[in-house]
Amino acid sequence: MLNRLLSNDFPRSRLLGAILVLLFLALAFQPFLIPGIKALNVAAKVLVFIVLVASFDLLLGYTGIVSFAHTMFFGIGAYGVAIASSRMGAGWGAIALGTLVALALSFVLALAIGLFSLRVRAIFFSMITLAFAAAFQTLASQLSDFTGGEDGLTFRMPEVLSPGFTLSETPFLGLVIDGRILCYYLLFATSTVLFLALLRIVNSPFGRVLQAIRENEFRAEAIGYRVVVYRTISSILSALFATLAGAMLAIWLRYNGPDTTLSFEIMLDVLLIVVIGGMGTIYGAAIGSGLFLVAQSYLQDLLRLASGAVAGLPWLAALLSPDRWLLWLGLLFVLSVYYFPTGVVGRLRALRASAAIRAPFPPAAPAAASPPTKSMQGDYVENN
Amino acid sequence: MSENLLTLAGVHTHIGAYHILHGVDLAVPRGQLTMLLGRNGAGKTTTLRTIMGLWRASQGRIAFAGQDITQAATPRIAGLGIAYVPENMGIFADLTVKENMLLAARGARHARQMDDQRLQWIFSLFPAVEKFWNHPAGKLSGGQKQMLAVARAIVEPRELLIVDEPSKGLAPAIINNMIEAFARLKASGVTILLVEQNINFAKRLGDTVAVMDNGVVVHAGSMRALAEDEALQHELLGLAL
Amino acid sequence: MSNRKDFDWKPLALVPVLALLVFPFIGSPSTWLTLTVAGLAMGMIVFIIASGLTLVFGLMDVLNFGHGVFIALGAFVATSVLGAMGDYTNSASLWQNMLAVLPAMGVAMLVAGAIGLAFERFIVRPVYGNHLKQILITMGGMIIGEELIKVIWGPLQIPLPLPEGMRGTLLFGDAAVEKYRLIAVVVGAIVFGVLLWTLTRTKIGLLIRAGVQDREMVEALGYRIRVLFVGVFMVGSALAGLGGVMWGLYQQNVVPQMGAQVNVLIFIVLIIGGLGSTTGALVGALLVGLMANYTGFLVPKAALFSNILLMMAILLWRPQGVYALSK
Amino acid sequence: QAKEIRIAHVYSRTGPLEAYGKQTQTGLMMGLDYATGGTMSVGGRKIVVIEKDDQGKPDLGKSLLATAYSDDKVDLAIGPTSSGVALAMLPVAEEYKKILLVEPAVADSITGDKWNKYVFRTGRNSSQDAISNAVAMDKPGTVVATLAQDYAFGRDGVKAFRDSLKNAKIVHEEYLPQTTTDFTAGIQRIVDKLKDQPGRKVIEVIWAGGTPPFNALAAQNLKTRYGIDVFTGGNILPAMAAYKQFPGMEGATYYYFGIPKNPVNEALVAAHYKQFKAPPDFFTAGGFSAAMAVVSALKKTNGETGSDKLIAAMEGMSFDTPKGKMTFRKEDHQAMQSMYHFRVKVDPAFAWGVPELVREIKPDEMQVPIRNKR
Amino acid sequence: MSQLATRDLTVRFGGHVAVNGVTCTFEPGTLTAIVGPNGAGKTTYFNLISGQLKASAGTVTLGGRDLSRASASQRTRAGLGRAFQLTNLFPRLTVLENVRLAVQATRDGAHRRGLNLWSVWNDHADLLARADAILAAVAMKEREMELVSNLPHGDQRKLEVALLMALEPQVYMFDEPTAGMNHAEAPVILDLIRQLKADRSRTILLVEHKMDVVRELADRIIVLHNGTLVADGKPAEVIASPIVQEAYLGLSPQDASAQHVALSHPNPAPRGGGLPS
Ligand SMILES: Nc1ncnc2c1ncn2[C@@H]1O[C@H](COP(=O)(O)OP(=O)(O)OP(=O)(O)O)[C@@H](O)[C@H]1O
Ligand SMILES: Nc1ncnc2c1ncn2[C@@H]1O[C@H](COP(=O)(O)OP(=O)(O)OP(=O)(O)O)[C@@H](O)[C@H]1O
Ligand SMILES: [Mg+2]
Ligand SMILES: [Mg+2]
Repeated sequence: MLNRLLSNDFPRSRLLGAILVLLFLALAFQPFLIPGIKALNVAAKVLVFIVLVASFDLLLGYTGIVSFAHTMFFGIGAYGVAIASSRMGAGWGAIALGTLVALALSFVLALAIGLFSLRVRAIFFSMITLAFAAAFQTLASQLSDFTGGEDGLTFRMPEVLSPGFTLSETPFLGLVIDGRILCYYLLFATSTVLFLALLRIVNSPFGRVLQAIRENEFRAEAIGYRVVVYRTISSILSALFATLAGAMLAIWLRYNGPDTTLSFEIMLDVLLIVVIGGMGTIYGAAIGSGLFLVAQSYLQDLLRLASGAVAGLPWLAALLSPDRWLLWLGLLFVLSVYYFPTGVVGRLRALRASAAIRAPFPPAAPAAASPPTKSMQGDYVENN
Repeated sequence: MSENLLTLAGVHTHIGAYHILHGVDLAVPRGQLTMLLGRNGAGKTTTLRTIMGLWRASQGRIAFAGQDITQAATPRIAGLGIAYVPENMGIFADLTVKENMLLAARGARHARQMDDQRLQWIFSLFPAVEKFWNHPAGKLSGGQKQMLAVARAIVEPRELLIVDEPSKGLAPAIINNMIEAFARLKASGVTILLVEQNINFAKRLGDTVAVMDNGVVVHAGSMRALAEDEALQHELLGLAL
Repeated sequence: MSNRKDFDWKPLALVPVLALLVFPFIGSPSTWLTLTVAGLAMGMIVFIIASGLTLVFGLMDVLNFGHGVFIALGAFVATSVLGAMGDYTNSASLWQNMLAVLPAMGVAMLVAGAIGLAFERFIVRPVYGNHLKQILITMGGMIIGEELIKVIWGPLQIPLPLPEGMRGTLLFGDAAVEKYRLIAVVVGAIVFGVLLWTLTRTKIGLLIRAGVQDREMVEALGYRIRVLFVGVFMVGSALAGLGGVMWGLYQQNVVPQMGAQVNVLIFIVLIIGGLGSTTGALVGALLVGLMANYTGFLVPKAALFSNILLMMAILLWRPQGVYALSK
Repeated sequence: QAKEIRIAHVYSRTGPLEAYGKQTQTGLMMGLDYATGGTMSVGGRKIVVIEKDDQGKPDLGKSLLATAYSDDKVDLAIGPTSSGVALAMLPVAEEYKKILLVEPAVADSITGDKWNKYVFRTGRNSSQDAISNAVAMDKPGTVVATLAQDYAFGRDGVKAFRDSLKNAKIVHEEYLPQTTTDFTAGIQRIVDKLKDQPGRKVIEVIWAGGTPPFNALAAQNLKTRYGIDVFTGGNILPAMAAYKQFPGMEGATYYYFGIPKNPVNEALVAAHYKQFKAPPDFFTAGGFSAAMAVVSALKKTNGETGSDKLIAAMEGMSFDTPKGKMTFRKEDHQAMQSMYHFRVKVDPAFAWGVPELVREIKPDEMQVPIRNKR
Repeated sequence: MSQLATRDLTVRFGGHVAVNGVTCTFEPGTLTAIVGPNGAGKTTYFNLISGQLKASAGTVTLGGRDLSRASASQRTRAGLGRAFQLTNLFPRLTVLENVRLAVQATRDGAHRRGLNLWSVWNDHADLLARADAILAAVAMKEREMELVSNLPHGDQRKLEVALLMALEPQVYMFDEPTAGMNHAEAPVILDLIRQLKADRSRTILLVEHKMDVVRELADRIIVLHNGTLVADGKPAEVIASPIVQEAYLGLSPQDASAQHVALSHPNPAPRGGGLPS
């Protein structure tokens, strides 16, 4: 049963398994564990990011495509719900319609991008997506009649999901179950289902082919896989999941604007989470999201304490100033690419020699040990 | 004649978590051609790479011309007068054949400054090098690349020439040329260390021989002695030469 | 590069062709001249800020998303240097101004180069040969760099006034050309010339390109590639610093985010030019500069997307950019 | 001892508007200090300010405000820096039924169609900016071309400006992308439209953040070549460095430390010089005004912080600020305030072009429309 | 019977004609060796047949079906399988996974060639079993869990052949399968090729420079020289022909009688000048 749910892709490390179970339980009982709006907001964001990051990992870690336009789909999902809800008024119909239209739009765009990506070199592609993402964000703020421009859209959700709604006045386990809590559990369920679906996809025969294409596109084509088709499907799938994540975010925030879902900063966060968690492991998305968002939300508080402690040393205090939280995040970023090339998940798995299990993808050997030999990776010279 | 230009004593090499060489002892006598034989995966390539400093020896000592090079950096090792042809040929695919050659000619800043006489000799051995002089090296055929790799190693005189499987993929006519080239080089005083699977090659050229298995040298001696002792061949290489 | 027997003129010809094509739509010759000269000069400035990245990418195959930080750094250093040389900048004599601007450029290039050294050592070195990691880690580097600039110079916008003698316009009939842009053309031409010469006339270019493909082999040939890589990266960073000074003086103010702001623009230039080609970067920059002015004048709504449209059009013509390196 | 009065200040401590946000915070603290006579308490209750960094992100601002109201139990909130953040925050104030005093976000809709009764604003809105500029230049025989950023703020600003011009005539509206760095084409278009017009020729620049077009305009020597003048609003001091190139440029500003003559402003300038060895700026004055508003309201309620009490106290309330007297209009809770028609003088002692007062534009000279629905 | 045929197959690179109007048919049940000097166009010919390169002119047909416009993957699925001269594998996947992917690639039906998004990969036990069997056949079973990038060169060559086996094509194209393989290992591959030969429905093309191997295995030899097909026939005849003797084996006509010596004990035939002093 668990086997089927996890698509036979077990954490393969006791510690990793324990962390995942802990994360799951923490998210499942969050409203009862830590009271307060801030904690609930962080937890909800973790749920959304698990889906968003996992969908990006399908593209980056499994297919080897570096796209900076992923937030575009995230934004489309959020705008879908936002525009439908603000035009049609609060209601499930608006959510459903908005999500569907967004999915359709994402599908078309991802298809176009997927086909386009084959015309240009991989590295070109990532720079081009960067330009596109920027243009799309500008477009979203230009179409202000639709999107509310820079200011974004504030809208309402169906009664049951609104903070004003309460299930019953009597607290359950010390907590009054209001619309916000219900909304949280809606996200929780959606996130769990989508996560398991992605886990299944990467462990399907299709997922394996994606990895083969990532490793050696030329050879994959030569043994009979139509790279175009697989790549395009992967782009589309990852776009669709990101769209759903966007819809989830909009439902939770009851607000959407260009900075909220389309900004480059979000893209950076997503990249960072993938790296910290471990590329090419869907579990990494979950762990990374958990770690990163909690750190991000409480980093400033932490820094405030730290800079207070070293107030005597002006230089250090300036560096530790809570205003410079990004500095530390950037440092974390660099260090994790440096020291955790395989992320938390890769590290934990490596702790345990995985020889006994039929593990088709043990973590790659540390990059430092084997300098890249051109004949084994990258652009293949077709002759011979 | 029996002075050793290169000696390895008890060399161990680790690659990541793997322990590949388990104490290699090897002596390459000056002015002679030494063959390094052994089945696939015996550790021949690893030995050569360790000599060049491309892997670090974790134990043991490597000396070249009286100098300890165990911990030296690759450029310094090469600078002492060693030319190396790696197993994967190390062709710079995006550069032209000419540029590949020019890089190996350390003294020359332009193609014009390369030793023309020597070039002509190389062209006569490996006609493809001349024919594709201005073509990107990546477009060469497999055998042509192999020719370029060897040509590049001999573009300037060096004291020691280390070659990993020079004959693979070459047509018989070119193999002959290559054997000829190594013989000439040896005659001019160059010391040569070859890893080779082609038995004719080994028998015709080898002065001394070392056979590796499982990361150690299991036999060392003169080529002639090995060639005459069929039982030993069977034991070491699983075949008769 | 040396097997470029016959030079490919087509991309270079695009620039005058574009200028001539739009002429009938603009109508007035003086307006056309103003737009064209301003656009070309803008292209030169863009070329200067992009040149360092082209160099680093073309030779070392390192995609430095943190390039923008060096641009910002150069500009901030310039504010400090020029701020301390008020006498020279307030003078109306161009020569006096030069005495302030040239040292500012020099110091900016030195500082950017030195920081480039550290950047190479701590950020880029572990990820040579791996584009994905390069993208990630240099982005991390960019965040850190930007924040450090804020720590040193503060998060505020700092004015960087153009020295007196470089202000104003020169009139050609009814067409006006800013003096500063002409200065930029000169600087850009010098950068272009030096780069091209180093890359095509010396062995350094060859060595580095070879080192990118197979670093071990270059070392086995006896070259200390690491030193070369560091050197090239430093030069690339220094050029970015120079670009920062030029850009800062053009904008006359600097903000820590300025590097990130020009990143997309530089990438577009590089893509149009063909990754790593210096001539390509020049053509790309000139085209971008012209296109921006022409669309800005003719169809302002489209100006926002003019770069992207231009890039798409070029990629449809040559998917690898106008001057693709052999690949 | 009575319970403390908790105030949240949600603003951009970091992010693109970091510079503005920090000024507001400085002004707010100075203002509270001044208004409470250095005691930092009203009606025996201590005032505590809790800072929250919205990083310029609306979603974050929204959740921070909710956190402040519910977890931190603040009595009222001040901020934020950006209009986008403010608009996302408005419904939160309504949900929690607590006051949000907007400062310095400028979008009209904050006190317009997105307004709710918990929202007050001490900052000026875009209309006030635009109208004051119109009032400053509105003379018969003037032809105007506007130059603004192509997004809602720019377009709304031009619209408000156009609506309040009575005598001058707009002949061209040029909108450029927010991120424009090369203004050649835009200026060329304006020049082509203006240069052959009769009468006084003016370009009205409505520009916020980014790279303003002043350097480009100055470089073109429009005054000598075509007799074209440039008009614009005020800005923070570093941005006014560019004004140095326009001696004689006119416009209307929200605040410049040398302009208003009143005790409150003198106190602000003195305190600021004392602490920072520099004059207060645009947003410092705003923060100070917000503090004055809060303390005045609390004094009226005697330190009580019930939202209904506060609203009752604040509607129609007048209070002193560095800009003189402001009044919260009953209808939409927008603070009515003076603006200043200035002319730039170049003074080598200052790093920026110094705006000198031409005349104070009193609130009743500006018909600021009421756009909210109650 | 599915017969492979090329007609006027030509490819130009700039001015250089690498394969020049090669017309040839290959019958099932025969092993054809393709020999020729380095750079003669053998690999390029393979590339044209298997679709890695687009021909400038000419056609490729398999069993009468025209494949000239088909992509490489389509041709593989139509039954053209090929191994590469320079190893070209999935370096960061395990040996087993490399083979399993190849097995899966041509399986239709339930496997849908891997276009199956909703089953778990190791549910398909039949594929794994097949991959295991192939690895056993090339004597690599004990290394199946290793990453390909860690394999020594010789084992990578064997894996290259294993991947071709896994495709079970109609036409097997081997490009110097034993290059860089030692004398203990090469027989494993040669045995495999012999077994394939026994299956009379398969067509086998073999590029090989080792003449003893060619002589033993080939039913027929064709010779390419400068991209042109210059000889075609029974091994003994072809090897004896002057063009092979001279252009390929590097023997002057006088040496022709001593060819068997040359083949097993290559005789240096110095050309050009000696090493300059
Ligand atoms: N990068 C690496 N990581 C891990 N193991 C390696 C690596 N390179 C080589 N090995 C292992 O080291 C052993 C020796 O390999 P080596 O390449 O030296 O053999 P060889 O004698 O040259 O074989 P061949 O004749 O096939 O070229 C092999 O078992 C191989 O698996
Ligand atoms: N993509 C290409 N561009 C330009 N020239 C090419 C290309 N591919 C092959 N060639 C040329 O075509 C010729 C034939 O090459 P091919 O690889 O087919 O030779 P081959 O017969 O397989 O030789 P070998 O025995 O050395 O492998 C060579 O001269 C090579 O340089
Ligand atoms: Mg080897
Ligand atoms: Mg070949």
